[in-house]
Amino acid sequence: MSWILPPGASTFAGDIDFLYYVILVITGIAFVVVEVGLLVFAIKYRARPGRKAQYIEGSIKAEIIWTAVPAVTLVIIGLMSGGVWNHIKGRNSIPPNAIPYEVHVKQFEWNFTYRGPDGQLGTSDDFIVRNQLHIPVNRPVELQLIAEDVIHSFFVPAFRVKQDAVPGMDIRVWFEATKVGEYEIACAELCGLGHYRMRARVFVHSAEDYQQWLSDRAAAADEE
Amino acid sequence: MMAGVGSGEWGAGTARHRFDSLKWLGVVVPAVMALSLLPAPCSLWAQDLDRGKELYERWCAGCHGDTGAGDGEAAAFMLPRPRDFTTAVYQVRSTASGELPTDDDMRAVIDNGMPGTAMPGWADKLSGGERDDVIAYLKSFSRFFQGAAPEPINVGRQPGRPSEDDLADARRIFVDELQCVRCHGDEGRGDGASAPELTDDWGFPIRATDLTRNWIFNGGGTVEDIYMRMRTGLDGTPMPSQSDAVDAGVITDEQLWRVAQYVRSLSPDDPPQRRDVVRAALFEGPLPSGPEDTLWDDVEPYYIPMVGQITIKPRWFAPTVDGIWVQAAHDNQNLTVKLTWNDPSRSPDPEWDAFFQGIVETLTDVDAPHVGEQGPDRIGVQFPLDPPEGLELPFFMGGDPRHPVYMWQWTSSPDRVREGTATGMGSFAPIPGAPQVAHSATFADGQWQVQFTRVLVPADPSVAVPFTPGEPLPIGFFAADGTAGEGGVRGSISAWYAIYLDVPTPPRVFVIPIVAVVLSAGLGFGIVWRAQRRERGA
Amino acid sequence: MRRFWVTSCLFAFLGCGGGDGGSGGGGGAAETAPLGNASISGMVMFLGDAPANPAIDMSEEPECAAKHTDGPTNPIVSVTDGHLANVFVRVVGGLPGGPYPVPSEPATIDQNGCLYVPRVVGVMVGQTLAITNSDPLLHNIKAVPTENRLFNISQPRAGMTSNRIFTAPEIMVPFECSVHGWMNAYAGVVEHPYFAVSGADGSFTISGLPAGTYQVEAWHETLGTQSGDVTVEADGSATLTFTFGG
Amino acid sequence: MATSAVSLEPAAHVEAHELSFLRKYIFSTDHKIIGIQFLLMSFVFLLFGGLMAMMIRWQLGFPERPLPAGQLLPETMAPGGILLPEFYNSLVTMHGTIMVFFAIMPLLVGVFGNYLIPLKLGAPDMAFPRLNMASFWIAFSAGILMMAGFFVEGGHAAAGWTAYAPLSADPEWTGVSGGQQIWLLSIAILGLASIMGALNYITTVVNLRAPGMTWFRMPLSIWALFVTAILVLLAIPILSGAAIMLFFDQTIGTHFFDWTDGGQVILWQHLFWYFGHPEVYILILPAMGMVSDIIANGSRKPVFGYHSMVFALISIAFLGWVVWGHHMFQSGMNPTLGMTFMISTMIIAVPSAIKVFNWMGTMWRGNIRFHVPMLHSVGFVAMFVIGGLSGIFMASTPVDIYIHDTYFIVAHIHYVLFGGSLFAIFAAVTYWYPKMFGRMMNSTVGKVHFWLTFLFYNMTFFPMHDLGIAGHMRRIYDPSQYEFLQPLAPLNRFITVSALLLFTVQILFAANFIMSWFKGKKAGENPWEANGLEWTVASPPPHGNFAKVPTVYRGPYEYSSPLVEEDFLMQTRKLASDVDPAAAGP
Repeated sequence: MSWILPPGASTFAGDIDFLYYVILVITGIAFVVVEVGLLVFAIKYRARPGRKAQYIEGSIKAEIIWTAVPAVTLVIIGLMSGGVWNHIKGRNSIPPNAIPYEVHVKQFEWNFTYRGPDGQLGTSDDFIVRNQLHIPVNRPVELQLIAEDVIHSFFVPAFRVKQDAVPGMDIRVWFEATKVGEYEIACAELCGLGHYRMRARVFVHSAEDYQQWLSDRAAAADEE
Repeated sequence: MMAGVGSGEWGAGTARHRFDSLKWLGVVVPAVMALSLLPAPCSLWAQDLDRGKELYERWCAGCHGDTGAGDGEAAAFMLPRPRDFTTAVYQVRSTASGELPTDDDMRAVIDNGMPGTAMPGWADKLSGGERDDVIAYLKSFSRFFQGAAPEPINVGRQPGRPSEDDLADARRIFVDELQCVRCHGDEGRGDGASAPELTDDWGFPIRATDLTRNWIFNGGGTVEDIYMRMRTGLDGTPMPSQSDAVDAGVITDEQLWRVAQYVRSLSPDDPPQRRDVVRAALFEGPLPSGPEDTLWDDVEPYYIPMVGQITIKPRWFAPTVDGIWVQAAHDNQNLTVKLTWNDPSRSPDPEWDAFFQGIVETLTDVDAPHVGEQGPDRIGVQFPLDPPEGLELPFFMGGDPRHPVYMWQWTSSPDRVREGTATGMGSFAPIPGAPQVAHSATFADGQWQVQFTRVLVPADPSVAVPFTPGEPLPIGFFAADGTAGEGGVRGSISAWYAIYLDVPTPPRVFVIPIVAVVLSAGLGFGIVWRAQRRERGA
Repeated sequence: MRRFWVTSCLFAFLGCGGGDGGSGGGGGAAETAPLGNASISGMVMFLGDAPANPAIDMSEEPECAAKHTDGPTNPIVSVTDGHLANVFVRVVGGLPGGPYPVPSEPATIDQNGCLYVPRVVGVMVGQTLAITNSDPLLHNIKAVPTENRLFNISQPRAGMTSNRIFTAPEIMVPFECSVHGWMNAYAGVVEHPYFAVSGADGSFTISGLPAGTYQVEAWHETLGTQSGDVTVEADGSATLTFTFGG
Repeated sequence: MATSAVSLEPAAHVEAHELSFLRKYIFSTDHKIIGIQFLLMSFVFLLFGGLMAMMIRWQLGFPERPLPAGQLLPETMAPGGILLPEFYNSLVTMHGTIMVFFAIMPLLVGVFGNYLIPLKLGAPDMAFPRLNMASFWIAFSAGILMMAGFFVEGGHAAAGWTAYAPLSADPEWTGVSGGQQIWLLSIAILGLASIMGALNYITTVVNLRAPGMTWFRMPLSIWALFVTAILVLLAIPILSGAAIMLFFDQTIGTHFFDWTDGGQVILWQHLFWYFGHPEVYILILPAMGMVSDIIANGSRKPVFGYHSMVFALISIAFLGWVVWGHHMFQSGMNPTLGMTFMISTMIIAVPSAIKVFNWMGTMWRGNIRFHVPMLHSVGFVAMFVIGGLSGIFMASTPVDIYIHDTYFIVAHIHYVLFGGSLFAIFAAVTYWYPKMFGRMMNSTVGKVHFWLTFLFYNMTFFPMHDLGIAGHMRRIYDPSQYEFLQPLAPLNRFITVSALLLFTVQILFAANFIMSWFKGKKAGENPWEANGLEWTVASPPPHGNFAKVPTVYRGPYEYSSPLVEEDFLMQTRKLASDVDPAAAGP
């Protein structure tokens, strides 16, 4: 049993994890208060012969308190979340220097389209790698999710990134990896009988490794 | 056909075209109606000899010969021989012995063919009209048909279901009065005492029909058909007409019907169905000790159709064995397989020398000279040596160099089974060392029963196939009848089938859930019941 | 002449469906005789140099990649010295009416090394098509026919087999695997047994035909279709050559 | 129903006119019989849904292991006893569908709406008895149709109980055509039944209250059912409409959700959740109401802050309409909307909090009798709190990015619907059982059942939070496919075992329910010493409920009132100080 989030590897992890722990603490307190309260009352006020319960219809004061307190805390949580949410998914949140990728998502594959040597997407020298996303570390990347059949959801647990890919919608998601390494991509939206195996991998390279890989790959693409 | 009639009868050279067309119609319309409505004999006048000839030469002449003398190109490789139309002698008739067949009779044979011979049925290949034309042309081979109007004999109706006594009486007549057993044998398997000497009117050797396989009776397998064959005989064959016996009062017409019913009763109610998987039953107790063992009665038999080996030379077109019954059982140690097939002769058998010679002389062989003398009866069982990768099986006849097969080869004399591998028919390499396959064979009343037994796991899996319960394994068969000149690669073969050694569905699969449900439910109800008792107690 | 009558009559005798390889001997024994035993055999040629087949990136499917020693490519146009394989050849005209015997042996497609094997298969209406999975991973067989009922089934483990039967003729029923986008196969569903698929050497044989003049059509997934007429004497093998590309 | 004949015999003799068995117990217009019919039907579906859950759990706990007795399933579902992915998807879909639409919803709304509303309001029957009967039999046939889907070619619907288009819209993506269409039809038909029921409840509550039963003298259970009925009336038509649109997309080639032809994929989600979130409250409000009754009765105290409880109910009902978007934060919906939906969602948590604290307040300084219904009610509060609190994680959009569509959601929904609704249902069934069948359920067994259920329930669903926090996606057939999920296999197995135990102990409840029917201790008019009108009549109540129209003098929660000696004071009891309603006026 662990309520600790698995290690994150993107710039989002910090914010999201912080919020998570804040909420965890608050709800934890509420949880303890209520459960303990129930337990105590259950024992303390259990029926005893000859005793009569106290006739209490309510208490405006108490009710105001336990209306106001949750309301305030919740709104605070809401406001805290709002900022983070805008930073991650907001309309203009995508950094201008993000490397663009096209991701063609279909049952049950992720086809990542890379810019060719010309540094432009949508040109003839683009190349596609199936189920492998190679990105440089510490550099924002922007994925345009193009669903070709049904709804899928791009999910990288380590990056705290999840975004549905909806057919017919122009959907972009961005993130910035902070740790070199290899991470798993999962599909998080039921998309058919192969949903459970719609797995891909992200390879986070150091900047120069990434360039190296890119040129190798472009060369290979040329030969074909 | 309308065109045919039109041009044939009216189109030629008359002057007044308008009337022509009218007259043309006047004939064609009735003709068409006649064709569609009237039965064959009346439709004669609408038949077209030219087209009959054309069709005959295209489809029939190859076997029956251009002159209809039954001497077509392929005739020499066939037994029984194709019909010689010039003599107008026909086996399957509804007319008295020696009479000509009706058009219906001829049509019936053309439609259904002669099962067990080279004569296929044409019902689904030639249109009704075409077949009428062919019939017309066939009749033109013999002058006997000129103006003849053969009449079917009139027969009574079949009496109701036979009682035990009826059948017993019929059996008596079958044996004593009409002495059918002399040719057809005691069990009716065509192994009678005089079966070896039988020849047809042309002197070719001929088999006495195996009466236990009514689905290949010429002229049909129903009681009516059988009765009709007995009444009219099969002209050109040793099968006589029994009408005289009836007329002479030796037996009554009803008794003849009973005999027909008895003969019918020798065959299963329905022709055996070919199934792809032979299941080897799992025996808890001991396996059957021999072919006669009554334990076999509980084991389901599977019918494997066999056909002449016509791919590898020397080819063989007239096999004796056209079907094998297979039964199999195992006890997780040994697999035992019982093969049962009908063969009138226990080869080699001097009594059959004449028959053997007859066949050797009759069947000119394209591929290779015939063996000089009778060989033994043989049976072969083959399995792919290597587990088939994907779905690729060895060549179905003895495997091929890339896919060898593992084989059991049994011969009747010496009565022994050899175990070996083959990479193609005839390329049999015995496995050295002690044979792992035990067998025992019995022959009785024209029927072989051979039982093979082998341990599931062979000593050396590289040369012998292991049998794994629960995993289907391809299996194929080869059979040869020595007295029929079969031997070497001459004989009959089967396609690949599969044998499946039953595994017991682990009973827990069904038991555990039930037990679990019952237990927990019982527990639940028990608890409630006790609690309620206490409640009432309190 | 002689040879033909021999074979012809014994086919009639055996009553087997055209004597094609394994099934020939006894497989068809239960069925009725063929209409004839002429055969059309021929070649499918490819002129000019064949387009390169795309390489397949199997890096994320190690189990499959292992089955392809030299980098896996997608055999869309498979040409070996001028001979074109995976062409579906069938008789389209000149046949006498049916019904034709349906072979009891199933036609088969295997999924091996993340490819459909064979890529093109012919099957008769009513004949079973056995689809197996030889890979230790999930494949799903998705057929999107127009005349027949669509199906989309999974085979998560190796050794699984699913049987399907097509009820209407259709040229061609496309097969895909959604897990592996490159996997394609095509099944030609025909109502008569007179079809064949050109082998690696481009050769094909259609046997069991009655004499006559036939129109034969050859189909290729990317190179389109071609047709030719051929007349077979009752004595069998006429030859016919199709030429694609160039 | 044959058996119910036995239990209801006492009712028979007071019948003015004798009815045929068929009219009396099968096509009955008596709200009590219909309620019991709903009860039995829903229990059967509860069993089906449970069995499906067991299969799902088995697959997740022991992937690749043949399901026990799975060999009995056809090849198309589980060759060799090992589930196929497509069948697994059908199971997931149908577990959700059955549980939500054919178990919990009819149990709460169908059963207790029918049984309690007239009895607690002092009415002889529903306003429209025949409509009532029709609504049951339509719901019943919808249920049969829904189960039939398993037997059609291509298998049953496999697009999840949310049936997201386009997966559900085009057979090509799932291989399922007939099943999905049956699913849609069945949902549409069930919707019809629900609407009929809702109309009936609303009319009855508004028009058939006994003299003196003013709005604020209504028990909270009736308030909840009333509010729920309004939600049903407004929400269900949206689902039915959407279902029919999707059905047309499937059958006659319309393009509502077909993005390739000008349709809009995400439209389905908006329609579905615009119905779906009110649906969530449809599934919990009646539970809250009935639990309020029972906690007051168990604590022998008035409900703490009755009015604020009522207003909480109403505000939830209103806010429930403006939060549907929080199911779609990651769906590509305009992120600005995400903000608003987050705030509204945060706010809707407040009334729920109020209710929880008021329940605690009710117990505070009470004299708590822990009879079985009370145990389940307290269990409800304890579990509902967890469900509510875990909801806050999802309400916070950034955190939702991570836990959306993971097992955290699964845990959340089960804490609300199982820990919440189902515990309330256990409470309500045991509480009103004596009234329904004239006999008590055995309390010893009831207590054993409660504690075991409570234990195994938490063992099953609490660890799911941790699965979700580890990133475990929901609705996946074989977790072992992902490296980062492999360490969770032991936890999955633990959950599976707990789930099996949880399922097994329900046998106690079933046994208790069935056997008490025949052998249970006879119950008097008022076994719980409660105040409601239903406790003033015989158990079970005769046809027509009340011999004479009752008069109501006070609210339903006058427990331990100083005015009287004993610790309860029935609503109909006239004290010297009481004036007749005519004078008092509503």
